[in-house]
Amino acid sequence: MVAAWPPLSSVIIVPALVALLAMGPWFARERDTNGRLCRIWALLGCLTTLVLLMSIAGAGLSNPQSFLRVEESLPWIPSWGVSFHLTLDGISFVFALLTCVITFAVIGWSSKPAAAGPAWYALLLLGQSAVTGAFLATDLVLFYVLYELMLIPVLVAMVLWGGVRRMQAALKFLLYTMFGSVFMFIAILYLGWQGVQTMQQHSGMSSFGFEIATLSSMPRLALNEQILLCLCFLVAFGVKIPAVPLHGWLADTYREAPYGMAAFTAALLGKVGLYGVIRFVVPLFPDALAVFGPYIAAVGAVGVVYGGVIALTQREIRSLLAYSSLSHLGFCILGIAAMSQMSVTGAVFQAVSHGLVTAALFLLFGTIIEREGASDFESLGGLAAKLPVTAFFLMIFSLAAVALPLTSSFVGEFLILMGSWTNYPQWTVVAMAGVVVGAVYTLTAYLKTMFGPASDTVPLRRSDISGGDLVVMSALALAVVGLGLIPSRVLSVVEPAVTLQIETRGPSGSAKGSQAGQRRGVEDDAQPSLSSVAAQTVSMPVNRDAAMEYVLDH
Amino acid sequence: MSSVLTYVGLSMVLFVIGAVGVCLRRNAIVVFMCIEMMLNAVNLAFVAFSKLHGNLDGQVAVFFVMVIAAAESAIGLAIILSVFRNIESVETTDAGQLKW
Amino acid sequence: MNVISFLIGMTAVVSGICVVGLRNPLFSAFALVVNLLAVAGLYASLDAHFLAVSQVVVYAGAIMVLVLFVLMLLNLKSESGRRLGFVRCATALVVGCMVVMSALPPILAHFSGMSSSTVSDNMMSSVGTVQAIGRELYTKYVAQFELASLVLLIGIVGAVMLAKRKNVELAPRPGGLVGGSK
Amino acid sequence: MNAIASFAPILVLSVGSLGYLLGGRAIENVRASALFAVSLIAIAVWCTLGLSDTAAAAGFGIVVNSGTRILAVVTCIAGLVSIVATSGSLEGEKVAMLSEYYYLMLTSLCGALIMVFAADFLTLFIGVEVASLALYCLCAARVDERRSSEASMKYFLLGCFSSGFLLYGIALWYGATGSLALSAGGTVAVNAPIVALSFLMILVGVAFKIGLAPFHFWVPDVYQGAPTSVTTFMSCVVKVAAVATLVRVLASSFGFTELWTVGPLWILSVLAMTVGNLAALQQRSIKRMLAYSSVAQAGYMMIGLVVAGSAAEAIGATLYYVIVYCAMTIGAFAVLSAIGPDADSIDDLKGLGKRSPFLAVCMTLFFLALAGLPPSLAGLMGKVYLFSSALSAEFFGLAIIAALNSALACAYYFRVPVAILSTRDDIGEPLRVPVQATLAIGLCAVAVVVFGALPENLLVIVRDAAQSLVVR
Amino acid sequence: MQSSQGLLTLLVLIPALGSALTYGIGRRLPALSGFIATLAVVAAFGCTVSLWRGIGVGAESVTVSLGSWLSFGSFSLPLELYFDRLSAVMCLVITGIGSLIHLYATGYMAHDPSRPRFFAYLNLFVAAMLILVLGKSLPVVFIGWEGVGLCSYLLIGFWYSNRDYASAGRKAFVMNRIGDVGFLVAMAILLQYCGTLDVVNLNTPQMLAKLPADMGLIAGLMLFFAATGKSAQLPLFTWLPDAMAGPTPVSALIHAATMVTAGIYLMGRMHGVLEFDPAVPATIMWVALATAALAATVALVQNDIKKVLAYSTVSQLGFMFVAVGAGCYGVALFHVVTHAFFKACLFLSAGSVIHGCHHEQDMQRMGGLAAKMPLTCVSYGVATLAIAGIAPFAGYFSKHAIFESIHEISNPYLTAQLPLIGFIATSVAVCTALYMGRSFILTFLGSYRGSEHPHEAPLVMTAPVFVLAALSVVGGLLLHHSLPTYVTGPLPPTALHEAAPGILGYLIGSVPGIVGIGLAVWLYLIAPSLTKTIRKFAWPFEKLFSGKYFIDELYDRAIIAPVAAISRIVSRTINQTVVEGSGGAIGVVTSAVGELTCRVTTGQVATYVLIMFGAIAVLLRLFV
Repeated sequence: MVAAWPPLSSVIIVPALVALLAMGPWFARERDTNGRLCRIWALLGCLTTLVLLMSIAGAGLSNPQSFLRVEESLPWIPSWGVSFHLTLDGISFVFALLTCVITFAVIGWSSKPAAAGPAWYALLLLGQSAVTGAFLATDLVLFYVLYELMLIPVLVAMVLWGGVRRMQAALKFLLYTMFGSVFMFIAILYLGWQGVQTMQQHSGMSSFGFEIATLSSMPRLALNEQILLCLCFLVAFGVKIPAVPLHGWLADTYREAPYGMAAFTAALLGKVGLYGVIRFVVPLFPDALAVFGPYIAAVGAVGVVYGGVIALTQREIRSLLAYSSLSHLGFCILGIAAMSQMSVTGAVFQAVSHGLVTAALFLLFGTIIEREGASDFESLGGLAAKLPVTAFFLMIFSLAAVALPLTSSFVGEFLILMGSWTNYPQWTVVAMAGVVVGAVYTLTAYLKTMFGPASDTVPLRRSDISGGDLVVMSALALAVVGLGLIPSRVLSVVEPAVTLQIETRGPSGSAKGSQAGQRRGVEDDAQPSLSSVAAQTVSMPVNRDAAMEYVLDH
Repeated sequence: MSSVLTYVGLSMVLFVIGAVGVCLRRNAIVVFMCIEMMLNAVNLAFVAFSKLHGNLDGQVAVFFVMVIAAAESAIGLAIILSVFRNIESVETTDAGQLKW
Repeated sequence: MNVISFLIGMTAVVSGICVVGLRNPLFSAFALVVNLLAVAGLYASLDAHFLAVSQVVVYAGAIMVLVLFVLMLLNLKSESGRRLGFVRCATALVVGCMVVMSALPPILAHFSGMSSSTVSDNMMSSVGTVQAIGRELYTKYVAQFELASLVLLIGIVGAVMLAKRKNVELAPRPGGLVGGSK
Repeated sequence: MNAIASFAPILVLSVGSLGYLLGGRAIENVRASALFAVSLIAIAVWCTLGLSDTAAAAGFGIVVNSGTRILAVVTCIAGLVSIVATSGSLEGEKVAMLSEYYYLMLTSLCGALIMVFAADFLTLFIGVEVASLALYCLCAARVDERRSSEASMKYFLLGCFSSGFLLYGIALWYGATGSLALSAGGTVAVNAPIVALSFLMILVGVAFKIGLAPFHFWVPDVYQGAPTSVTTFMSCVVKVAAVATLVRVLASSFGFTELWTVGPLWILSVLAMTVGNLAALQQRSIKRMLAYSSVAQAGYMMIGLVVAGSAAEAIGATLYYVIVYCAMTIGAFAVLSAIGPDADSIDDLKGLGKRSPFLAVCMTLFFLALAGLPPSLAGLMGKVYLFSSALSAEFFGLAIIAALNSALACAYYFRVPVAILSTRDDIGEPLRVPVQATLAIGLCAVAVVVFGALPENLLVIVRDAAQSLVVR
Repeated sequence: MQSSQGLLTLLVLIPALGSALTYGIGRRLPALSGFIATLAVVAAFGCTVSLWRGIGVGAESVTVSLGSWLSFGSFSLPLELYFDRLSAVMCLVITGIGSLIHLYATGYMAHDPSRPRFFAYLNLFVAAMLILVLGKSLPVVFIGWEGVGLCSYLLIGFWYSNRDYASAGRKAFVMNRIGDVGFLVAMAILLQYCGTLDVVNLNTPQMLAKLPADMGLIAGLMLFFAATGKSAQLPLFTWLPDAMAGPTPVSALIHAATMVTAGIYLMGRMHGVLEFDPAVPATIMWVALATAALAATVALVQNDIKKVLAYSTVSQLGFMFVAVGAGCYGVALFHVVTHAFFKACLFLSAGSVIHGCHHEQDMQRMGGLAAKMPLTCVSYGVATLAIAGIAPFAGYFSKHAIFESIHEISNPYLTAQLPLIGFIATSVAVCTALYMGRSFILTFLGSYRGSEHPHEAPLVMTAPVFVLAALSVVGGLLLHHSLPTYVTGPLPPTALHEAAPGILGYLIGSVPGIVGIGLAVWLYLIAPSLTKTIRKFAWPFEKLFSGKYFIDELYDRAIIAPVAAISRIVSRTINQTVVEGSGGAIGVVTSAVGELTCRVTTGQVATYVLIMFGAIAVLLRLFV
């Protein structure tokens, strides 16, 4: 065990700190007229986080024979068995990285809500902090707190700088999320109570009952229990992702939020839902998932088609983006439902890819909407001649959205489709139909905005992409294409973590599995890291084979 | 002993009559009087129970209730007066500005 | 319970109904006085002589005088306007009956099981003389006795606070002489 | 001697407050009055902390243990903070007479302490009446304000009506046990119907003070009509004292396990949170909204008492939530009173972010806490505690109803931060917040954040208190 | 070996880099863009030739790995290129004809302001097409597959300010996407059962043995379905005629010579899977015949010169699939090559005509151009003869081989219908000659009916055309022995019959072509009035043909309109009312209940007391 420095929590703390400082008087409007200093400050904060993240993950990443796993655990509320437990493994690493990149892009994007001052950057950074935290948390209560926290910056930004119907949209978003998450809240508390009780029975001491490691090593819950609890979790995550019948908030939120925040929301918030399913639902409710699997797959596949079909006739850009997100995330849901190594890895990859692509699309289309002062396709068109650079990037990201090979989305969708074919061929075919629909609406959107005779509307704002924005877009495009060209680097980081998640407890409800689970729980108790009082940062660059043995043994 | 219980029953009846009065009357002063009647009914119960148990705790309690009732009446009437000064009525139906 | 107590009890009930039923507040007040006196009589029949006297003095005397004073002061007529709805009356009565019917049986049931000997033993010693009550008040309940003073003080201070007005220049109301009642 | 010493906090308040009546002109200005009140309460807190435990039987109607001590301290501090927070806006509210006002305030607090410490029902009733009578007057403190006196009258009539029931309950308890002491349960079979009857009557009286539906009707009217300073005070002090009373009555007299304790409490709890939240949805007046919200919050608090029979931890949860609730509510009302004496409509908050960023941030924190959202984690943690104790006692229905309610509540809590963030044309000048208000509001904000983020110490205290309360 | 691997890498990289360079440099110096692009393709051609010679001499195939692409855990999918004889032929066609067309385009597009973009796309297309034919595993093939689709989309919509052109591009892309579903399903099946997607491995009997019977059938059908998209067969062919919206060099390169033959290539590559179940070749045969017949008849009545060629392409592709269905992949490939020669030649000549007539495409407004652009006339004429299948032009040999292969069919599902197949194929051949003759006559003979002043194309355009014309003349003769057998190895052996050699044989073999051309001459040159008579009687057919069998309309009515309607219904009804509306409804109900709750708080003390009293009564009743 090598103590890692800097500690993992710095990844959460630094952006929050930077955000608070950004609100300080030294970035007041009078002194910092264009907000340029504040932006640079925010970018620096973002960059620092990125560097910290990379340096923490560095040890695990640099050694090809090991896989990434860094933990940090502090006792937080010992009397409830709640700990401040962060884990950085392959899955959380890529998502945390995505968070950094997206925040960086949105902050770096020069166009921001007209009235926004330093608060804009502060909110984004706070959002980054919360989302990163949610991606790292392995204690359920901590996760829930951060899960709720990440809502706040989005809502605030919506209310401050959103569209005309922002209040209703924000309220809708809030209520949908809350009604979803209260069920998870109850389920978490129920689980935690079980966890604490079990730990007391097993070891006679009050231990951290909300930790995912503890909970997944408990003797299995009864199937009925699992099903109910699993449903609670799924409803919460389903709202967040969003999955199909629970997406009522989606279009309004994306339409009314300032588009930078819409990019942030679309790119990251839903991913927390996906992450939550992989991180929490999969190891906690294996039997229930075995029951729900077909239904989840159906939700995913239907979502792909449903979102696509609705997007076909949308007349408003952001609505179209919203429903296209619904469609793309359907793939991820399908991938997770299939529970094969390939499909889940693909789902993670697709989630990351969708984050990059959708953020870029929101930024680009947002700028177009701002420039033209219109957001419906009827009043747009022929922009390719006027905005060649925008058109170029838009083309790249549209193609990425339709999952053209050599873009990141293709890798994700390909893995998902190939991986879920084995288990759910029928739903995979349905999802494949969504590929066609996706091409139709994406290209239609491009066609209606970029192609056609050049309209002679007077631009409201500056014209084509240039300067810093060019850097941002190029970076995103590079990421998308790079991930499409050489995905292996990322895949090989994600895959061991995914395998660990899937295989921690086999999906079958056999006695063997539960014995293994119990055995594992007992041995976990023996590890000092669980009960240690002081802050302890544990890094486990374990040999790959050894890791697999570890999994199998425990 | 059955006689003592009759007192308790009587007190319950008086208490409920008072409560019904509170429900039905609109004049604040009459409502207040009904409340006084309720307190009285409780006092009767206290005395009856005191008799029943053969200790004086109940009677002491009645004494305190009387004290409190006196203070209550002073304050209550002052409040009613204050309301009257503001809305020129002591009917509770007229004091309905705060609602919903 | 002898006949006299029974009659007094009936008086209490009837006067109580009158308090609720009479439309003129003044009549209600007088009915209440009767009711309070009747209850005092009941106290006496329960051997709580001190309380009976106190009841007459404090309640029927002081409090009711205060109430009547205020009633006179405000020069109130009988409740004006429309009558209370039949539905409300009926509801109140039904609810009242329900309360009595659900509350009385457990009380009666509880004490019907009590052995009469202990009760009658107790009865002998429960004489509410001034001396007995005074002893209780100054020994066992001395703290409460002191605290009760607090209640009275609040009564005084509160009444003063509410009655005193800053803006005395307000025109006197037709209803009566309000402003300077302090 | 020991027994008399245990009266120290009550004596400090009751005797000390006489200073207002005797002090004359020396204490006529707000600052001096407030300072005097603060110092008295501080001394009372200090005395409370210094009290040693009494044997239940020996005291003069008073019982001191770590539970009552903590409750008393919380009551006092809640009163202290609310007095400090609103002292700056008293002049704006045209409160009738300052010295009387403060006298009644302190006496009411004294009554609350008596309620908390009471060892027998008589003391309890006296405490209730002391606290209530003073508040009836305080509600009418804006004597020329129609709403103020109207609120006062409603509070008075309804309060007396409900204390009639409380008293009848006490009488029945006396009838059943032959004693007025809280913990005389040994002489009677606890599950006798008469005891149930007694409990229900007492519950009605206490539920009224707590503001549980359907005994909550006074809450919105009075909170709205009373001066904001008084509303601030009563929203926390009365509620703490009443909840404490209920806890004590349940713990020492009736127990937590009978159907007739659990059942009514369950119903009242569910009704309170549902009715409170539903009604709050419709409010345009912040004070009414907060009033209904406090009804709902009271419903949450009751969860701990409902489930305490099966989960011993639960009383701790209620205590924790009460403390957190105080911080949130005092803060919210204090901000409201700092904005202005007549600030009531949600529109009055518009542009607060510009007028006073400090108030805006704090108000947002309080409302987020009420809604159970981070970053002011106190509310969320309170719910964690309450709901998990409900779950561990296997009251799943209650937990789910409560959880749904807390989601529903977001719908209206959300409006206040939104109003703060949005602007209107005539937002007015920057607000000048009095120093004492700043301090008090800041304290509440810190409490709301810290109690949530680092709850461990508070949890230990609360658990200890809960344990000592439950021991009969 | 090392050098050939390098060459293989270069082969793909050069056009790709060329694309970037063209765009990068071309933006500053538009004049250079065509030159750079052409150079890149010529260089690629050089590489191909050298590679091709290499495998002739030494190894049978060259494999180069460009690194791991999709590899993680136990799953590994390297980015590998594979050059064998089959790839070699395809590459030669792509780069060879590609070079010529690039050269041509430098003239054709000389005055277009967005030349750099055009050439960049064109180069990108070459790169993608090369990846398609060089990919060693199906996903790598899929990269190229999608890449060429993309370039096709971009180039069809090259003049994007015309929304119809852009829509045509979108249509092409979407149609191809529909086919891609087949590709994906096939990959999923193969991956699940065979555990590999390597194109070489998959055709081995061991691998095929792992496939369950039904899955093998589905995989084969799905692969063919993918090919119908790319190679414009029924039911997905409708995009190709619309694709003529693009600049003519694009039509020549992408929509005639190379991209559309990707389906044939895929069939060849995956022949093992196709032949897993004989039902698949049978299906292919019938679909191909239907497509060929349908397209040929439609081509009869088209007036747009490029549309005629487009339908002709569809029809010829049908011929190729006939060969595939017959199991003679070598023959199909042979037709791919010859078709590339003459169809490219036809398109480029047509391009010259269009160029010369100032972007006039309607043959009704042409005529008599033989005098005004003789060179073009010659090349078009030669290519017409070639496509008509008249000996000794290139088309004759490949078509003849196809007819031969029909006789060789041993597929149990087909043997009974061999005469019918033969008849249809022959009729289509006649039709081909007829419509090509018609187009030649309408364009070049007679008198000029237009209003412009046609002029001959510049040398840079005519030169490549002539090269292609020459190839159309001699290509078949040169290759008909070698090519079908050359690719044996990657493809199953093709039994070549030295059928009817000599002049007589040629004459007999050319009969359908001669008949067709004769008919054309008779109908359009000698007795034009006869056409009117025929039209009078055969108007239903004419209507059917000129309406393109109303397949577009059918798709509009049966698929697009319903989908749009569903979309609208789902969006309005289900999504807005049910999904979003349910939230709203819950909200409305909740606030209504809230309103009620508030209304109870009437402000009247009496009400409050009554409710409290009632509540007490209820509590007492319940719990005492």
